[in-house]
Amino acid sequence: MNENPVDLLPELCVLAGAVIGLLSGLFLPRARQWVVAVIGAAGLVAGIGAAGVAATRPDTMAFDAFVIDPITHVSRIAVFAATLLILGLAAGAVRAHPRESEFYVLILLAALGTVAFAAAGDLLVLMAAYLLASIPGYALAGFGKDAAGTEAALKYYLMGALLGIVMLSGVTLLYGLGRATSYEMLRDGLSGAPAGAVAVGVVALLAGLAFKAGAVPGHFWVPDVTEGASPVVATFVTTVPKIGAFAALYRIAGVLPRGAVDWPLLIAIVAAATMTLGNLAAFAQDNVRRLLAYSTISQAGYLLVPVAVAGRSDLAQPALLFYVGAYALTNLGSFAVVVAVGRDRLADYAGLARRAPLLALSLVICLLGLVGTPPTAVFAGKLLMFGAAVDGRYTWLAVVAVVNSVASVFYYLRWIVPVFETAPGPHLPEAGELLRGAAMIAVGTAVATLALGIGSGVALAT
Amino acid sequence: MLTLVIFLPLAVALGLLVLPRLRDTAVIWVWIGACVVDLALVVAIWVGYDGGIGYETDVRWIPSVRAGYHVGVDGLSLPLLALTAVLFLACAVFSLRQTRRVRAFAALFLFLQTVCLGLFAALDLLLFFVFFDLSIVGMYFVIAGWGHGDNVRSALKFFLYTFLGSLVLLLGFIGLYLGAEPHTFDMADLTRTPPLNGSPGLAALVLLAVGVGLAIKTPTVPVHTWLPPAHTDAPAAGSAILAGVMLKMGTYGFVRIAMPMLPEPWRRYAWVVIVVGVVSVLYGALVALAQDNLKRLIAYTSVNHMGYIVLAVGAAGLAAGDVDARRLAVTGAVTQMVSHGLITGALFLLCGVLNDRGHSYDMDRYGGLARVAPVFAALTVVGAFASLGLPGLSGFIAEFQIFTGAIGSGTGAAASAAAVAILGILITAALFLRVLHRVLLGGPGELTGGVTDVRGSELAAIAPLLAASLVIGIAPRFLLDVIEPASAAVVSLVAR
Amino acid sequence: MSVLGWALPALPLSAGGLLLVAGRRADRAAPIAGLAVSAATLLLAAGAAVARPVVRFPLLAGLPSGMAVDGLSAVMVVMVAAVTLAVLVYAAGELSAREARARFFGLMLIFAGAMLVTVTATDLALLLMAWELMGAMSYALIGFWWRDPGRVRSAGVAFVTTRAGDMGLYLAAGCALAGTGTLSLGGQAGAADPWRDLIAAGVVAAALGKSAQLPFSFWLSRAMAGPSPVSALLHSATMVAAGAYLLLRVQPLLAATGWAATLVAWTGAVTALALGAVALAQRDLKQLLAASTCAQIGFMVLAAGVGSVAGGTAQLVAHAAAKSLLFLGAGAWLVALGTKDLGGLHGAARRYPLVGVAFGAGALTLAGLPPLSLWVTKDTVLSAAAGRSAGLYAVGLAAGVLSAAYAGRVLIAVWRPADAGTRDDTEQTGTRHIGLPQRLPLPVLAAAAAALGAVGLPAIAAGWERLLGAAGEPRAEPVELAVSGALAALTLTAVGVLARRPRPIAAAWTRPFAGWLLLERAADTLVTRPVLGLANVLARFDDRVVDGGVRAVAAAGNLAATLAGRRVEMRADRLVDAVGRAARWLGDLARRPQTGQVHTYYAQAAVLFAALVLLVVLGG
Amino acid sequence: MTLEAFLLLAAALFAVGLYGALSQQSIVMVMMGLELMVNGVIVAGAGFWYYVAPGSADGQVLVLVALTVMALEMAMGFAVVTALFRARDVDVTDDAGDLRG
Amino acid sequence: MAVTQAVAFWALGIGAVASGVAVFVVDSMARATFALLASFLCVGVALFLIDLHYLGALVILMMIMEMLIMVVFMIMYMMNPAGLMPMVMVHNNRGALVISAGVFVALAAGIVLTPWPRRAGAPPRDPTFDLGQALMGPKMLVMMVIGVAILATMIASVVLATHRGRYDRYGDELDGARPRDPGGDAA
Repeated sequence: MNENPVDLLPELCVLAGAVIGLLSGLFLPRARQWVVAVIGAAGLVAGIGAAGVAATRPDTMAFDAFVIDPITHVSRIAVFAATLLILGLAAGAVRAHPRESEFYVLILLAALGTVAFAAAGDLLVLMAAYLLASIPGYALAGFGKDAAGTEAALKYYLMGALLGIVMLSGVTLLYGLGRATSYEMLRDGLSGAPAGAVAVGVVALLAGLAFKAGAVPGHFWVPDVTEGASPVVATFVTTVPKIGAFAALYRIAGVLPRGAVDWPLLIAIVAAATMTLGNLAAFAQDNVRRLLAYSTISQAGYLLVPVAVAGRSDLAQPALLFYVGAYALTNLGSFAVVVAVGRDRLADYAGLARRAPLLALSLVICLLGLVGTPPTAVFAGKLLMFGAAVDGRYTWLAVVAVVNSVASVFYYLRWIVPVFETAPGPHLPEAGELLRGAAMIAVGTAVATLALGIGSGVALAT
Repeated sequence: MLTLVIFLPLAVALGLLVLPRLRDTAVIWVWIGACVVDLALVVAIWVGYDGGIGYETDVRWIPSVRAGYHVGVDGLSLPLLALTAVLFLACAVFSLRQTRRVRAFAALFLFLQTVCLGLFAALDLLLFFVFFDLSIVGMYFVIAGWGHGDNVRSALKFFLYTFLGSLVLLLGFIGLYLGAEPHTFDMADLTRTPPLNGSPGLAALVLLAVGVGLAIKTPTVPVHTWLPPAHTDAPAAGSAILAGVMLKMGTYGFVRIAMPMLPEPWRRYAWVVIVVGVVSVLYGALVALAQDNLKRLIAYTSVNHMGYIVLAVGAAGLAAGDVDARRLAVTGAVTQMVSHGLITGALFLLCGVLNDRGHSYDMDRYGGLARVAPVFAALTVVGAFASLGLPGLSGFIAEFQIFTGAIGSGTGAAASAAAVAILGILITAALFLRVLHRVLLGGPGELTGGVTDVRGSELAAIAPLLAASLVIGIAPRFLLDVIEPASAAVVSLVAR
Repeated sequence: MSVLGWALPALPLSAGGLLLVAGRRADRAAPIAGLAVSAATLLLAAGAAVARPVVRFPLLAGLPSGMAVDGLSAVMVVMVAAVTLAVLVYAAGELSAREARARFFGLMLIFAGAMLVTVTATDLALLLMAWELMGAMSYALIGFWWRDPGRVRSAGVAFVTTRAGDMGLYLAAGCALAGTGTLSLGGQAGAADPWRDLIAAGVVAAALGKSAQLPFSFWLSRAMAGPSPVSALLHSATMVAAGAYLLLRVQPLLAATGWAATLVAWTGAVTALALGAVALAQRDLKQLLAASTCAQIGFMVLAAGVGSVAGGTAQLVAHAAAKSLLFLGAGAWLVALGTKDLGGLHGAARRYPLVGVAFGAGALTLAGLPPLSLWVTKDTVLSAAAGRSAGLYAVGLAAGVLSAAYAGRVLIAVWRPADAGTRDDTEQTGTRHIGLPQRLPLPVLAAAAAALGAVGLPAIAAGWERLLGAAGEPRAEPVELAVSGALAALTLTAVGVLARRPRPIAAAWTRPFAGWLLLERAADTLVTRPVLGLANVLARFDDRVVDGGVRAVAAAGNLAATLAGRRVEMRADRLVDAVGRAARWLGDLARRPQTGQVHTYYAQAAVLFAALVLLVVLGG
Repeated sequence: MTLEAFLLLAAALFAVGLYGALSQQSIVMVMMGLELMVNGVIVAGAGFWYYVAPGSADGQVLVLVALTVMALEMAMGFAVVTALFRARDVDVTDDAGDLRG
Repeated sequence: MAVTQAVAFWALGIGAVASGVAVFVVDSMARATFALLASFLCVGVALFLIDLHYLGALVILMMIMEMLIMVVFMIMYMMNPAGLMPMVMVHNNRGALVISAGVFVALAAGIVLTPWPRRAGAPPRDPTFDLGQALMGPKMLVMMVIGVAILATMIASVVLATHRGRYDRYGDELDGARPRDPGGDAA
């Protein structure tokens, strides 16, 4: 077995960043805790670098349970990069908070858990990673300790706990049927197992994954947490864990024996339900964060499409990986605008284009990106997703996705329209009151979505 | 060279956005300058074009799905590129008096120009689609941002409707991609070896998706209802571009994508296309006849005019027909795209003049405008006659070829359909005369007093469009020489 | 040579175009320029008639176009150019400086130029272009005084009606391509079935429409709304003549189909008879002349039907001279006396004797009085008709009697002394003055109208037939000539006698004739109203039904706009829509599970997962 | 004493715990329900280990993980309850329902 | 032996379920806590029956600790600890009953009907040694991740549960010589 810690260098970098950050946070004056953010960022940058180097090496398996393959590479880079941006967003928002350094550390740990979730090659690692990825999230959700934040934390926690336990029971059941917990052995072990029991185990396992992915029926926490928690945390919990969840889902799709469970149909139904529910519920939202929350649910539905056709189309994997990255970037950009503006009502965005044209443009690019307008990155992702669905003989799912994409235009436009009104809303902050850092990140991500869309060939080639 | 043509406007747009302090007039002059340069480049391309696919650029873009930045011009795209450059220049000149958020307006139009040029030059399905979709986004903002009346709703309707069409089109493209062996989005490859040759059912479905997507954009009956409100509430320049250039994206798609890449199902379902075309012709004309709103009326005549094109491309798909006649029909269709762009562009700009003065499109509130605005009246008369297909103007050249080609192909279906469609020109004649009578001639109406004649910039924008129509109407060879080889190619491709 | 071929139509067309573009700035120079161009065109036409230029050029792929002057065309171009010049000379006098003379002369030149192209075109595409252009110019000229809604409407009726016929040419062009692979005018007689029949049908429809034959005749009545010179040109050398010309040109095609020739012959004959009666019933001089045009063109159409190209062409030329003369005379009186009512014009000829004499010559020609031209030409046609069918001959003869009758009526009306019925200024304020330019063309035209009867002389007739390539066609027998001449003379006498009785010949039975056989009302009832009704229904259908499904989307969009604070009140009246409500309802439904209560989330999640399990277990 | 017996016991504990999680208003009681569910998982995991795959220690590790899950989730649960109680002075889920729709 | 084992198992099983049910039946939270503890104890003992001595002991010890903490919490929040007031705090009781009963019935049916895999291999002599081997071998990563998760839990619970941090106690510059705690004498 391979127990070379160098294979886990990216994770170790981030862990080191977290630990060093935690320790130094203990000795830093309150106003200078940003140093922790710098340390964490350094860890993330090192992690990204290490992941980039690792991506050039052949696929391997570390510690018998940590798969290192393109999925892991992409997940690592996406998670760490997204976390890096979120650190940037947070740096302005939680400045000089008594728990500022803990905030950064928790984010780093959650990111670490997400990567482990994505790379897990063993159900038990998956379960442990679930804990690691979730627990900091609960704390982050309640970080503000206000009424809404704590309620969000409670809901997040209760949903996470229940679905985690259901997932654990699924793990147990699959273990009992397959005599092992590692994917490789399960692949053989499950092939002769009774189909019904495998199906129950898979669905139970799906519970935890759906929770992390924000997919039906594990989506209930998404809107409430997104609205209740602070915007930065909302950004984090709707962006980063999904990356890990879809990677894990895709891996599990490869574990299941053909014929035992109609996995494609199961995921397709979940996907269709997720995207439809997310879109419908987003229609009449007045709160931009709730709107974005439902938008992330519908995006999760689209992301499930390549998972459904995993193994049935060569396009499935590139579609998933690209879409995940594109989604993370675009979603982050939209939330960054919310962080920068600091307002939740749709009407409060009236006249943003006048006051902060670049920020408004970024918002438009990100929202249209979420719609799937070329040449943004999500378009390329959606294209691959449609292609994978049609190629995998799930054309009906592609059609459902198309209809949903069109329907989603509604609520994105509901946000875009007031932005271009001439009269600024009464609650719109002055140009000077916008969070500069967040605004810069918003603009940067908007540019990056365009660049990633136009340069999607380069991204897909690697 | 071609890439420069395509992206020059975008570069200028970005420059306009970035450059901090430019006065509004200066912005528009920069805009006009960019359009002039672009037009000059297109003319240079036209002059230098010598058959086949010219000015080709093929750069890998998304190699994993074999999509590339592949652009080039041929006899189908060159006229439309030229049309695009001309119309955008006209709109820029027309907007000299624009005062509302000029910089954004100019940037948006330059962006749209890049999009439209890119679409017509694209030789890759994905690239085509990118531009197709972006055109919707750009036009949405034009309507929502600078429109009038119920513009937000119209813009939304436009966006949703055409966006749905574009996604259906995307599904069709994906079908083409997956049907090709090896999988590719490259139009040249797809044209060379039509995909899905072995599976007629799938090919028919793909054609359905592509056809519906393009039909919505074209638009044909019954998926045309986004058009009237979008036009009515759009600013004049926006309407001109929407009708003049963007409707062509649909019909261009038929000759560029649907026919050469899906020849077998196209032939099989040509009769459907023909029926849709004929219905569009008659329906569009009749509904236009009943309109009181001038802009809506012109919008419906667009449905009618696009119907001729659809009829022609349908007739070209009836393989039993005479080859030369079918070529004539396709040539007519492409000519009609150019012609309609010029004429309708001019008419919409004229509508803009009217609305600028009277703030209404209601024809019954005007009357006798020839007295107070003789130049406006003269331009409108020329535009109206051009639109109703008067010989000597471009519409006739196009429609005559379409009718003659469709009937002359000799198949009973095409001939009878075209014979019925001829009724369209009669109804169009009647309705345009009604327009002239209600708006220009006769006694003055309630709003006539406030109408002043066209100003210099407006005249400079509109007159060249009509002059171009006149030139094509009298001496069409320079245009037809370019189109004919391409339409011959299309006909031979669809016959495979 | 081809330069001449190009120059002949190009000169008036381009000069006209320039005048139009110049607009009111050129008003002063327009008459001079127009006359100069017109004169030059006449010279060119004469040259072309001699030199017979041929022009070929590519127009559409594989379908070359061209113009050529053969015998028939030679006659036509000279006639067109000459009449145009004459009319323009008159117009230079009639149109005051206040009028938009540049527009008028420009349109007239283009009108004539289009006619020149029409008569020289060798293929259907070019023919159709010129043909339709002529229609458009007629519209612009009839509606010249556009401030008057009635005149404009008349122009519209004229244009739409003729264009309805023109659709036939579009059809014919397509069928020609299908039948012969070319659009050449000459070769269509050899087209394959069924294309030949379709071509013939299309051409006949177009020609009948243009020539105001039954059932299209009514537009010619409306065409009187234009200035008199317009009527003079439109009724003689252009427009209506174009239809007759086309039929004469494609006579072999008509003959080849069999049915088409018969149909055309009978249409012509019946039109001649019916519209002759209409003319007789008119009280308005110009309306009378208009109806008589239809009737006279009927003889040409009859000629084409019975294969008398020489006779038909002669009739065309002679009628052009006579009719332009009559219209110019009527126009001169209208300007001077302000009336065109037959009663009001009593004594007009005596007040302006030159005009009266010339007009009288024209009227006598129209009456078919020997030895004037129409007497000969009409009989040439009729004798050919007699060879085909006795019925045709009889109808034609009766029509000839009617033309003598209405000509006589006119003649007597203007020449009788002024009496109680004389009224000036019923239409407009007269100028009491007829200028030199207005008078100048009249004698010339009168001489032509009278002298063209020479084609009846055997020697000249042979040359004429050779010119037209129509050797061997039947000529009028002396007996027939004598009969018709006698009939004409008798009729004139009878009319003169009747006119002495004070009571006019108004009666119930004349009302349909006075009203142009109610053709327009019929067209209005049978075509226009239903089409407009259909259009309205479809427009409503489009708004309510076709757009309905889409409106759902819009409704939800409106909801969105409402909620975003864009629009406070819902426009329920327009947007209440089941699907829109459904979308909203679904949106609410989708939010209902999100109760905010964790235990309901738990329960829902549990149930949903159970359902998924069930689905997978049962489905797998 | 068979695998089925262990599993039935596990199922019973799981179901009882689920009932508690669904029905209890007090957050702490909900947590108890969750613990009972984990309890069932422990039984099932141990049963599977013993009756299906005693050769490898995967089952034991699974039980260990289950125990950790329980402990960590409970620790977080208490922390969340504390925070909630401080912020809103409530300890039942029904009173934390402001975020909805 | 087997019979004794079986009897013991069933007794423990019934005990575990019964005390589990009792958790939600008794009318005081303290009693509920002890019922829960009882349930866990039964399970812990049951583990001994299948040779899992280490895990059984772990369950028992951990649960005792946890329940003690829970009692402390209940006292903190005054959740009617001693059963002084009757406590019925349920919602959606019928739905919960139906769902959980349905789940149990379905699971039981599945358990009975499913042809479970046959045993492969035999229980080792010392399962605890096996466990240790696995944790140091193929399952090392699990423990590593769990270790980080425990760290995260510590930080997270501290962040959530304590409202006074180091800056409250030592000042924003952390230069306070001694902690300033409520009730304590900071000076």
